[in-house]
Amino acid sequence: MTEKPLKEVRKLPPCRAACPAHVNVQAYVALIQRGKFNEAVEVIRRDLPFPAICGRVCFSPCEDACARVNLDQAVAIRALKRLVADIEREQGRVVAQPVPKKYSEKVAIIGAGPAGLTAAYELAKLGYPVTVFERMAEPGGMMRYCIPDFRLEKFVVANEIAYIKDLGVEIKTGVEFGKDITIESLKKDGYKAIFIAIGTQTGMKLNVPGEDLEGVINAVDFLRAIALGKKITVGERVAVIGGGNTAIDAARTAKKLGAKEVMILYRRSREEMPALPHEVELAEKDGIKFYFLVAPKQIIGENGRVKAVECLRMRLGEPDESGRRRPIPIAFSEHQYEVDMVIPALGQVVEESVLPPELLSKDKRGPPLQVDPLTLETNIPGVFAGGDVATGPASIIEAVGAGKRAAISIHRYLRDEDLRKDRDEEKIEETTWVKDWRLLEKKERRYEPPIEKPHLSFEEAKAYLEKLKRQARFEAFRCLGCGPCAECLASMELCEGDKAVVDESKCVGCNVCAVICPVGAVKKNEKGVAQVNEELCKGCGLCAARCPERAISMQKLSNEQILTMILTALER
Amino acid sequence: MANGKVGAVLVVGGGVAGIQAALDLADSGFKVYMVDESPSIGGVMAQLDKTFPTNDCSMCILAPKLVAAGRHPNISLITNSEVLGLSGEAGNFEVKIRKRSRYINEEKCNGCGLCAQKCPVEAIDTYNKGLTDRSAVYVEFPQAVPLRYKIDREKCIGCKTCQEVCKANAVEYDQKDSEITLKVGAVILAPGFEPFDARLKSEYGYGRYANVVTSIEFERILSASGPYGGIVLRPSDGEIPRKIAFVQCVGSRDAQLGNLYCSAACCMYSIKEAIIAKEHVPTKLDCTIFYMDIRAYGKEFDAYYKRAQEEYGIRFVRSRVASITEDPATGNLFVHYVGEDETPRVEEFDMVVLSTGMQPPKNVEKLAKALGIKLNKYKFCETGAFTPLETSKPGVFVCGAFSSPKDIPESVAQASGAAAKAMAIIAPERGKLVAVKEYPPERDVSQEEPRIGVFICHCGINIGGIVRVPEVVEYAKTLPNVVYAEDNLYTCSDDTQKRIREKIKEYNLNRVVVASCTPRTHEPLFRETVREAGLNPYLFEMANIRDQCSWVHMHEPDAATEKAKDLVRSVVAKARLLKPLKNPTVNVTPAALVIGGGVAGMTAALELANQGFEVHLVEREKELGGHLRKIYYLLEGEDPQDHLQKLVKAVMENRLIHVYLGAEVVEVSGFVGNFKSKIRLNNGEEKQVEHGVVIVATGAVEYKPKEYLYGVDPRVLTQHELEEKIAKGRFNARKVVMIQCVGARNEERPNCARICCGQAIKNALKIKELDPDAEVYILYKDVRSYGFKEEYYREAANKGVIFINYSDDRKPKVSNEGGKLKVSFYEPVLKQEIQIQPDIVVLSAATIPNPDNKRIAEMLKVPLTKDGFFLEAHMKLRPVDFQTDGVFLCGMAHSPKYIDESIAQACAAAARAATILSKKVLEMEGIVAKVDEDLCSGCKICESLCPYGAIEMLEKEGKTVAHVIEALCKGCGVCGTACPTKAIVLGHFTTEEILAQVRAIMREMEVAAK
Amino acid sequence: MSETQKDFEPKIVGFLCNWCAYAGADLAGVSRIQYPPNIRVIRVMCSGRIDPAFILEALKNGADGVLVAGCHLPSDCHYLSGNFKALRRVMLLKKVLKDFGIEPERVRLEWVSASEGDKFAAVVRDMVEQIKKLGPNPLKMEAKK
Amino acid sequence: MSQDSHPPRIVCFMCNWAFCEEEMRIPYNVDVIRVMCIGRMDPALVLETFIKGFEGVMLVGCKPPDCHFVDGNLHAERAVKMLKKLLALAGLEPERLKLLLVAPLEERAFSHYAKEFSEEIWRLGNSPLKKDEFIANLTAAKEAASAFRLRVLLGREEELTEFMNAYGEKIPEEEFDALLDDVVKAEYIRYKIHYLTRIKPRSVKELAQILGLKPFAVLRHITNMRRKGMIALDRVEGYTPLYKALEVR
Repeated sequence: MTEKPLKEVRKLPPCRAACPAHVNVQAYVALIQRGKFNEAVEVIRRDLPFPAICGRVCFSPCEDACARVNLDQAVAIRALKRLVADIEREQGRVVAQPVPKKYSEKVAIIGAGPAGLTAAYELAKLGYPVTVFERMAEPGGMMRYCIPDFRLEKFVVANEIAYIKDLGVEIKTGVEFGKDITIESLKKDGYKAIFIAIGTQTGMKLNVPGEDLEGVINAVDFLRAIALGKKITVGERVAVIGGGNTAIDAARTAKKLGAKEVMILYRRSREEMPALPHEVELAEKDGIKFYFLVAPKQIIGENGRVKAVECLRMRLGEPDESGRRRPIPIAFSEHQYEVDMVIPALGQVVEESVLPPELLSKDKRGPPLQVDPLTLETNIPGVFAGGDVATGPASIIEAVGAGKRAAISIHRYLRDEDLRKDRDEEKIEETTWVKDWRLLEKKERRYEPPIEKPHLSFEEAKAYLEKLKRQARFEAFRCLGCGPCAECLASMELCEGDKAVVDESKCVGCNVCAVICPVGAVKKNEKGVAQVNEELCKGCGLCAARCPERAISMQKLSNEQILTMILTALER
Repeated sequence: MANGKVGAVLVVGGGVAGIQAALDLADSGFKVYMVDESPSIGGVMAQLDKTFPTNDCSMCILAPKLVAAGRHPNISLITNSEVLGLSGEAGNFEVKIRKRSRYINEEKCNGCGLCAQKCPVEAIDTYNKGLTDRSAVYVEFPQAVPLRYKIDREKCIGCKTCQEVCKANAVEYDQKDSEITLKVGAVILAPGFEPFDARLKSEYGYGRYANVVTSIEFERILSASGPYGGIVLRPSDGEIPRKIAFVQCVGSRDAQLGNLYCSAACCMYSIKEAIIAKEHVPTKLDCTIFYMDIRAYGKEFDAYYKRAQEEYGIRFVRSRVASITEDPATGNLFVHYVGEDETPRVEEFDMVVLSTGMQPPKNVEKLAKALGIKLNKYKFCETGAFTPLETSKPGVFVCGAFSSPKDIPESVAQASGAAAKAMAIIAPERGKLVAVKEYPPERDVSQEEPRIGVFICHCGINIGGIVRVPEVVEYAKTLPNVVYAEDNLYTCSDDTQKRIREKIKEYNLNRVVVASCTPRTHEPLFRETVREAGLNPYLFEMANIRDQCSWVHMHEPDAATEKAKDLVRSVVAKARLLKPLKNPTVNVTPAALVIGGGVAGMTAALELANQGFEVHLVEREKELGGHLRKIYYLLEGEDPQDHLQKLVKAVMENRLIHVYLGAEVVEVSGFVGNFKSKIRLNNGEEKQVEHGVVIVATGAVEYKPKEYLYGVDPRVLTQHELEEKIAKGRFNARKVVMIQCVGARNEERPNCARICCGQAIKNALKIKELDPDAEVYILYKDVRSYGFKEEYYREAANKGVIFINYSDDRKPKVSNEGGKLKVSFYEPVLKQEIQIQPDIVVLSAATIPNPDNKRIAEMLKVPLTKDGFFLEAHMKLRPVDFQTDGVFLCGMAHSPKYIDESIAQACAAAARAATILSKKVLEMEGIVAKVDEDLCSGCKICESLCPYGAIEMLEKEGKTVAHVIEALCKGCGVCGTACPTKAIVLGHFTTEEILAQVRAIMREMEVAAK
Repeated sequence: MSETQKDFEPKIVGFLCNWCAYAGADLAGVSRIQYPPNIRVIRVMCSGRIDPAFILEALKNGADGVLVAGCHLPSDCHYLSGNFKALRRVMLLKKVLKDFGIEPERVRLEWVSASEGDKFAAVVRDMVEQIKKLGPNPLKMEAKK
Repeated sequence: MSQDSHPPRIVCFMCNWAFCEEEMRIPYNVDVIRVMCIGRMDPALVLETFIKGFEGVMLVGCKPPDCHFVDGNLHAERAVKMLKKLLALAGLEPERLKLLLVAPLEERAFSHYAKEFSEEIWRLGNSPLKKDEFIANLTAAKEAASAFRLRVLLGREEELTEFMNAYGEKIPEEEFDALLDDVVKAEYIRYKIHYLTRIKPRSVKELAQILGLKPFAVLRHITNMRRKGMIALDRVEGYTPLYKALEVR
């Protein structure tokens, strides 16, 4: 039973609708319920090439949208994804088979970050010969160079990328776009479509006096240097400026490298911090101090080295266009922090120099690249752009989403189909069928990923893994299964989306079915006869069992069908 | 409301009496509000299976009246309600009524019955006296009016199934009781009676033994629509009983319980139940009735009693049943009674029916307090001997069993009487509050091609669930001349009526066919709608595809659909040939001719005069009074002579009443509304009068006995002669023997003369009053002192009057042995012949028909009974009407009766007459016969066949031709069928129309009309 | 019974008087008493209105049976004596039918009161059985030849 | 259904989410039929299973609150409670029907419960009913379970006892049970009468004797069956009317 393509299934459960990559959460959670961990990974991989990575670092919009939030707590979707991906990597690693080349047109992807690799992954699966050009020594982009090891182990990244390579994607590292290759050179080399996904590598400047003193290093360069293994001496007292995940990573890395005291200065309040709350807690646990509503005015140096940072107190005004409240400095509130190292972590920007001038958008305020938000086309035909380079710094999962959309556009461009036809993303409706919350019971979360890696003997590890698996399955049972039949492949023949059918001549309109149906899928229409809403009906069959006139039957698993099963069982 | 009077009447109680009063008032131009406690009208009569003495099916004669009351524009039914209070005075009352909630919206509900079919809860069916169950949402019986369902709030568990399945979404669980106040001019109480609760006679075991049932339960057992489908079964084991015992006077004539009165109707309905039981059982069944006196006092009752004994072999045992015990193994019952010969006896029966008496309605005190009326010691409504219809409060009248236990004919007569009394008060307001309907001008369709519209009903799923209605609609469209066809969820609902009117205009239809339920209940409704759309109402026909198709072929939807198509095709074929028919109208002379000036004649004349109608009162004697002149005192103590004087004075002084003494009516011609009569006056001249109605009140005369030495020995008198002697003080006998049933209950006159027992007891008590130690013996066959007169029978016995029973084969003998008067008779208890020498012998001579009846009957062309009294239209429900319209009957001319009963009948006759006199023009039914004079050969066959004398032979250009008096023609069509040259055609059922129907049914393809 | 008889569905025309027989048929409906659908009813005001010509017309047009139903004798008739006249006419017609080669049993006269729903259904059931035994209307057979 | 010759034939209807381990060892004499939710089992179908020949029926669903369809298991519970009453009326041991509600990822394997249940059934031995009596009673029970009024009450039980009825009141549990009891008993008896009078018209006495009821109770049922068009008088023999079943629409 193949999974129904997205455009047919307009109504998605909230989690899948919220995920930029539309990962079929409900399906893999249902598989986990059954303990079918490998099949679960396979389902994830259909939409997302990086299950393990996202299982660790994704900001999980799916959990925020999870319907269960109305009841107690969202289902631990990210944690479950991480567990199944790790189990698959540790126990039964699946080596991808190279996909036979169905098409001849060569596609060039510039940048081996999440966006580029996903586009390559998708196009490879479609049968295109894809080549990814990466400036750095290793592919992975932000995933490898920006996220510290304790959040995302390098071998995990390597492992996931290997899967993409096995599919037949050629990755050429050490090739710099704008220098070694340009759009014209690629076209000359026969690449019919180009996807620019170089992300945003350079950190944003503080633009305060004393920024270029010694001891001031941008967070991106700091983390990249460590990822490349360079030896970085860390000061006694380190101040990190900024509130995003990069700031937290930089602070915790600094702590781990021996800094005595590490503090984070953030100009807004704790609620507005873009970093994952879960990460902020870990930082606090590492002893990092947080100072809110402060912003650097200038960095004071002593003979060329940082000695202190002078900051101003802030208060929060009206929300700006990003929806977060604008910080306004309070006059004469200067105060100083004695530090010997300052790491600005304000976010990254695109290196415009690398990009050909005709791609750059005219108005400066918006994102640098001129890109069609839906089809990711640039103003050069055949050239597409996506990920952080088009949208500005964003999450990995959003980059993956962009990669997928790019792949579709490139595929249509090469097959010269209309790029825009029924691709409007917004029409995906979010449905949760829950009719009456009072009927549901609260169940607290049953699974949390271990904070520290336990040090266990082999046997202990085996038992520990079994315990984790059981907990994961119990957690999976908390999922309400919001969408229509989740094609969870649990039992193929049985619940292939069974639907109830009403025999209008028999129905007298007593409305018992509407009372019984847990999802409110069957209602009386204006003719006074019961009518089943195909999209909501989950095929449970309660209405058929209770219908006083026996006017409702199930399409696939009808009473007669069960009766024949009984009879065949008897002959056995 | 010129003089503060309101032209409306409140009728409390929807039984047969309430309905009759309401119909009479509504037909005479008054607004009627009828309040009934139960959800539908019909009262106890609706529960009966058959009625005596005609054995008519009770529902068949009651249903047309229910439907008439339900649909009458001037009658508003307020069911499921009770009267809270009454204020104001006669002519201008204000009544507060609480309308209890039905939990169903009365406007929306159209009685399709789906809710009751689907309701999961079963409750005791009180209508069927608990012998079976019904759903929690119910109507009492299928023909209920109004056919609106009610939810039994105690039983209903609120599962909302009925609300869901109801297509008219009429169920309202939050419906609350509501209070309404009405302005009325008069009030008529007809709340009926409450059957005696047989549990109080614990010795009979009712409630403990399954096979002991009350008489009304037995009616349900007998009824074809009852729980057992009309076969008599024993509730204990469903077997057909071999022997049934009927125990009389349960809860009546019972000093121990305080119910000293006799409930008047139980003897007769027990005999009827015994007869019908024998008919309703395929096996041999013997019935035994244990009685004290069989009180078959009414018209043709004794003949019925005799047929019960001889033809049906029903055994009558005169004895009071002591107790009943049960054999638990078989469920049979042992009746312990004292035999004729005073020996205690036990007899085994399969089943026992207790003839429970009548008691005042359950909440009578509350009602009495609310209305401010006095009750007598038995809590019935207090009335006077000469004012049987009036309560203690002026303007509030009473009729039916609420004033005293009585049978249906008396109730119906009292109902019409009370209507008359009410009319008298508010006569000037006649017609003011009545809805007068204007219709658009009638379109002439004679030149048009038939353009037929067909409306086919789903009736919820009653039809649509079985017959494929859309398929029938498509089929109807293929029929020639059908220009429009559609299906509706409920064709009888108001919004569909509006749709039909629109479609008639839109498609310029000139014929309408509706395929739905039975025309018997819905034809008037649709004819009204067709008329409101400007079409002649007779250009309409119905096909019955529910009661005679979908409901009876539920398992054969295909056959039912085919049948529905055939029925529609047949009715369309008839519709194609329909011609417009005009309702014949007759103008009415607002005057009445009353023949006979006795108490009945005078009362009727006065009532009509009080309503402003002119009356011609013709009395053969020289003075008014008739029989009343010879009555000097009454059992109830009031002075009849004083009432006679007052009555004569009122009649003579009333300027609307023309009295002709010593005069005789010699010729009456014409028909209802325009009679012309010749009266030969005292001085021999003849006077011609014109009038609209005739009231026959010729009274009756005392039988001059031939037996027991009457006329031979002066000491043998009749009761009247004795009364005159006592009144004139010429009475001095010390020893009196009275002999009952002289000249009655014999071969020649089988029926009882009803009033002689009362007279005998009256005179006996008078004698005892004058001389306490006088010896009075009464030799009787049955003492028939029914109703409250029973008390005086008991008083006489207590005062030493000796009652001795004699039977036909051992009649007493009166002889004159040597100047000594001797009476010898057989004493049943002592079992020996006894002789007495009384001073006088008094014969209770029967009251026999007025010898002049024969002449009057021929003159008015009205029938007589075998006994010679006048034969009314229907013994039970039309006691004061004749079969011929416009001629009415009251008093002893109908049959012997007491004075209060005569007065009640007189008022009734007045009310019935008023329904005609109150109209300037009388509209008759349109379906009448018409004669095609060229074809008529004058053979007179039709004239002889017509039961209504509606055909007369006329001379036209030298040829005798038949002519139909449209006013009298009832439209039965018998004449048309018999006419050899097919000269007579019955409207709406012409031969061509019926033949077209027959051909349409048989032939698949239909031939278009030329 | 010949083979055709088994699946031969007789067509019966019923002339019912409005006050008693038609009301009885309605009561059978109200009480949901099932009976075979072979009968098609034509309503007349009184059984006295049923003209022998109607019955002959029905038989001529292929009716396999004709039911005439009115009020019980002696006193049920709404028009006093209509049923007596129907009795006379149908008895006379039955004698004549023999000469036309039509079995008199095809025409049947029944008295049904307004409360005898069961009886009406039983009459229809019995009549359908009886006509099935008699077989189709001979006139129809000849017309076919 | 001989006791000694072979272990009892047992069928187990299992909800999709119960016992969803990889391999489920199923004992030889047990057959497992998967359904979407255990509430899905139509009571009439469960009785049909007995009629077809299974000696024991086990319904396996999820223990509250883990039912994937919110309250499918509670509906099943109510249906089984009613079915046990019907089985008792039909003369079959109610224990032959078992509702097992397990938590998802139940510790113990399914085979454990299956063995336990088949021992119970084995201990019950043959059912006391003779063959034709068994068919009669079970068919009557099945048809009673298909009666409109019984199924409406069963369907709305939760709504009426837990939330509120049309008048805004909550019907107390015992009151509703008593009502349901009466309805179950009445419908069973009526369909048993209907079954008995299908082939051969029978009298009230005869039916009372077969059903072990008092004749007046049977007569009362017959009046109600007449009202609903389920039965009609066939003929009268001597003084005894005989009734014949009518085909119910």
